[in-house]
Amino acid sequence: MSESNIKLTELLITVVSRMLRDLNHVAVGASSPIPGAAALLASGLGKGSPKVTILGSKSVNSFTDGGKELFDCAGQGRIDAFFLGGGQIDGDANVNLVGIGDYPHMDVRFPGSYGSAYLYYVVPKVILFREEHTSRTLVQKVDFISAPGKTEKNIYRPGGPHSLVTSRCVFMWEKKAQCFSLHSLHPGETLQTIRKNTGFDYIEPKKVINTLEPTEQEKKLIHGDIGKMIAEVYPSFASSRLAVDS
Amino acid sequence: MSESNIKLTELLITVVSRMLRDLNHVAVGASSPIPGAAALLASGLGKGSPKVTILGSKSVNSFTDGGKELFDCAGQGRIDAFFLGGGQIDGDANVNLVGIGDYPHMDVRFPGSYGSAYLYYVVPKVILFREEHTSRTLVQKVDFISAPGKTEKNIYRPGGPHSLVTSRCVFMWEKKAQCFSLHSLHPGETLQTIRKNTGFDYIEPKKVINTLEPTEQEKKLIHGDIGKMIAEVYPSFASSRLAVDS
Amino acid sequence: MKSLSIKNLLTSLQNLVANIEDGSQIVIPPDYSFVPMEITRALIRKKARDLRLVAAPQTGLQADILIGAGCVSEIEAAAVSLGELGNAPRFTEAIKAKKIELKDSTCPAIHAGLQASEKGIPFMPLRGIIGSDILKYRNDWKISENPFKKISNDSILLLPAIHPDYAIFHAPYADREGNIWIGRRRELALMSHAAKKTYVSVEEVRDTNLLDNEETAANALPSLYINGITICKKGSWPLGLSDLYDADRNHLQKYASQARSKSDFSKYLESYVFV
Amino acid sequence: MKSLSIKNLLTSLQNLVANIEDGSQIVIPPDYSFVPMEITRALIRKKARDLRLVAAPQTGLQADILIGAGCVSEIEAAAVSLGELGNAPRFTEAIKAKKIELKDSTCPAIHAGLQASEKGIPFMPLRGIIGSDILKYRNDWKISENPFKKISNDSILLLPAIHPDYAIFHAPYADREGNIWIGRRRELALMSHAAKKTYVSVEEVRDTNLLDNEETAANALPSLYINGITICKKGSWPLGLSDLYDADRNHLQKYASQARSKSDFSKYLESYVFV
Repeated sequence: MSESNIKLTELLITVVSRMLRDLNHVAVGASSPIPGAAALLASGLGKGSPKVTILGSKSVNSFTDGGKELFDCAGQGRIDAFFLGGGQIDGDANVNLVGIGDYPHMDVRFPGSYGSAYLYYVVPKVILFREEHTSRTLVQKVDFISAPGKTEKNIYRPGGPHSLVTSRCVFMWEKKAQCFSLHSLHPGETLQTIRKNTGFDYIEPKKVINTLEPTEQEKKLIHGDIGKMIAEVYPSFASSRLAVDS
Repeated sequence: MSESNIKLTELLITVVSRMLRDLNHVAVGASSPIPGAAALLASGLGKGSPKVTILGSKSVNSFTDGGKELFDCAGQGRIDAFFLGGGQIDGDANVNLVGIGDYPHMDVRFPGSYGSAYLYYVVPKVILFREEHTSRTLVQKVDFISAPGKTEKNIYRPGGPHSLVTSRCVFMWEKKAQCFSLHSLHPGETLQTIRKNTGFDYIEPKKVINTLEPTEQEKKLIHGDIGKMIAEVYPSFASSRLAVDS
Repeated sequence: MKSLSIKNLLTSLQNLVANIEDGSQIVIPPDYSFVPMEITRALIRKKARDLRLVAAPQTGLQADILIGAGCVSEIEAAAVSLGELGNAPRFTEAIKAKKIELKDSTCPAIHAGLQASEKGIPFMPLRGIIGSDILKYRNDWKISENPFKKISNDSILLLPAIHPDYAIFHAPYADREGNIWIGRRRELALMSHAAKKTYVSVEEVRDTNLLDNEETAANALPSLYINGITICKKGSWPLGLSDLYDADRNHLQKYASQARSKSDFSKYLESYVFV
Repeated sequence: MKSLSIKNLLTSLQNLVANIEDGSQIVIPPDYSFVPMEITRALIRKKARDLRLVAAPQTGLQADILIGAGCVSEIEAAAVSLGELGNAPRFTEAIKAKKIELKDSTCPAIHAGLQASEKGIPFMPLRGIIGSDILKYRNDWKISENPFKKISNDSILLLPAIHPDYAIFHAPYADREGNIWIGRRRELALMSHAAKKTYVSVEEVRDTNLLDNEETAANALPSLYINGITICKKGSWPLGLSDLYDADRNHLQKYASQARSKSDFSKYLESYVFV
């Protein structure tokens, strides 16, 4: 693994973790190692606040009511933040977890929508997370809306998008304007590299800050206990991206 | 306790138990010591077939999904027989578990309908059980229908009444005629005593048999292991009606 | 980092019931399932008023004593009874005297209403019930055509979500993380999921974590759903608690007889509640 | 008196899968929850055809291998994936090649459909989903006005009950009464309640009764819901099983790579299934 890859992983974990402070309960779904590590970092290794639930984990998961409990819990308003990825994400914050091309026999088939078509509606703070930041992944219009960023009035929707974190930058979702605005640039990125690699339009405010980098203590935790905990569910990730072997 | 009282108890338990043979699963609800004992007798102490579930018991109850499981299980078609009582029962097989007089501030208030308004619809063989056989309990028309014996066509109802067992006799529910017919007389009863003490009309067939009395082996079981098992949930009943102390 | 251990949840019995405002809707367990009698007595002592009880789905002693003590304005239940000891005297008296509002229901309807809240949905369909007089008096229930019907005129009942302010119960123990041992009494999980907040009394706190072991995890209601815990020895007395202690039949008989008259019931309260 | 002990339920693997007819709808657990891989291999060996899979709510290896072996005509799932090892190759290929019908869903919709069957109701409402393209392709789903709405035009999705012919899973053990240890994997109880019949493989039978002890009862799926049990050591391999064994990562990597081509997949079947 490359050192820059590890540095990026550390950065993304800390960026996301800072969005999770002061919440009561953060849940992390399938295929989400970096959000999982971030939640652990925010909560002090899953022992503090916010409470953390990592799907697929036995140690960081207090659910005892079966697979439905995550969704019931979210429906009860007891989950404050969740993460969604997507093969494609567009400027309306739509996410596509189903595939590219014409449904159903698509050119490229992704795994499927998981719980996105529900959780995106009921969890107040949904953080979109997609490392690959190219015009292939961040598109003008997704080929299939697994879960929409916007909803018609009168449709019950206490939840929705909060931000979009990529390997290049952080976008925030502007509730009023109903679009993304560029918030912070990761090391090495410029306003131009973002514009060039983003397939959708977004607001570019006058002040775009640099993404806050991890502290030494955060790095130590990430490569220590957090790495070990995340390796329970994501052994390949822990090994390849954090140099932690399970 | 009187000997005749014990004899009646034995008789009722065996009468009901004979209705339960060849079933897969019999459930027994609240305030039903005799049906509970009958189910245990039919199943060979709850260890054979039919399976028996006695609500409120820890030893004769395999449910592990909370209070709703009885109703879910019945809705799935996995309960073949259940028992309902009632402060009043009428000739349409309506049961009243709510009270006498004008609802809601009734002259006499019973505990309430429990699960009758559901189980009566979905359990194929519902045995009505009411010991007191007088024109006060077996009435022409109940004051409050907790659960109706008949239902309009097109209303989903795989279940319904099978029979009515009292301290005097057994009535069978005639599905075609939609009314009760007198089936068997307990010792000491005549066609006249039944007619005199029943507030509703019913079919009186040419041949009314005598209720089959318990065998010595059945009596032994009733006063032995069954008494002990039923005492877990109904200690007063076991003591006063079976002379079994818990 | 804040600690999430049970310390943040532990409080005194008095402080715990202080959280429960007059007028609250409270869901309570059936008499065989972990009834919080010590919390009930504390509610009477603090002179709680206008509580709206929801029995999950039936109740007995707990509701009867709260009603008798004047704490209750409304009760939704499938049944109220002292079981083998007969009718619930204070409940029966209060109905006759029009002192409380009664929402007669049937067991699976209450479970369904709680499950609707558990799932965050506004209503739940249920079979049966159409043709019962219960329905006549429930203006909050609706009949609808089954949109997936296979026959014509397939009517089905729709029940609104029951979303109580509080769930209360008493359990054998809490672990050091604030998870509550409920064993197979999963109606307590349903109550807790459906309610906005859950307050629990426990016999003791054990220095273990139920979720650390797959053999014990299924017994746990996670602390996620718990808002306050207090320690009460014999907190279900005179009712029983799982394998720990049986119901005190002599005392229950005494209650059943004393509760028949208002003055004897007052003496009962003086002897066993206001002490 | 017939005995209700486990003896009436125990059968051979071959006899167990013989009960599952071609064309059946089968609900299967997610990859982290007690996947019956040995039963799956036996289904392939008996050349099962036209199985209609329902993932509860997502799946991976089990569905991929069944699809690759030509056993599946339809799958309803919220996702099909090998997790960290990437897309499910045989599934992906079959979708492109139009070899199977796919009912794309979302996790809580599958849970809700199964819960509808568990409750014996024809449908279940669910929030969310309106506005997702999933809905476009689900003619079996309906939008309705919320009859309990507080605002006008409060639309809500109604999902039909999912009532599979069979539920199958693999568990650590059965007790002597035929109760199955499922621990906190309660989706297995839901699957079983919703399905008409349930067939289970277990690592072993233990001479105990889970329901005899309140400390272990909550771990049990009662034999009431079980129609057949077979004993298979390492019956979830190469997936893991609770605390008993971890997933065999090397083997899974091998699968993920061999399943990419049809011919290598055939070799995989010859090496690990038709043996």
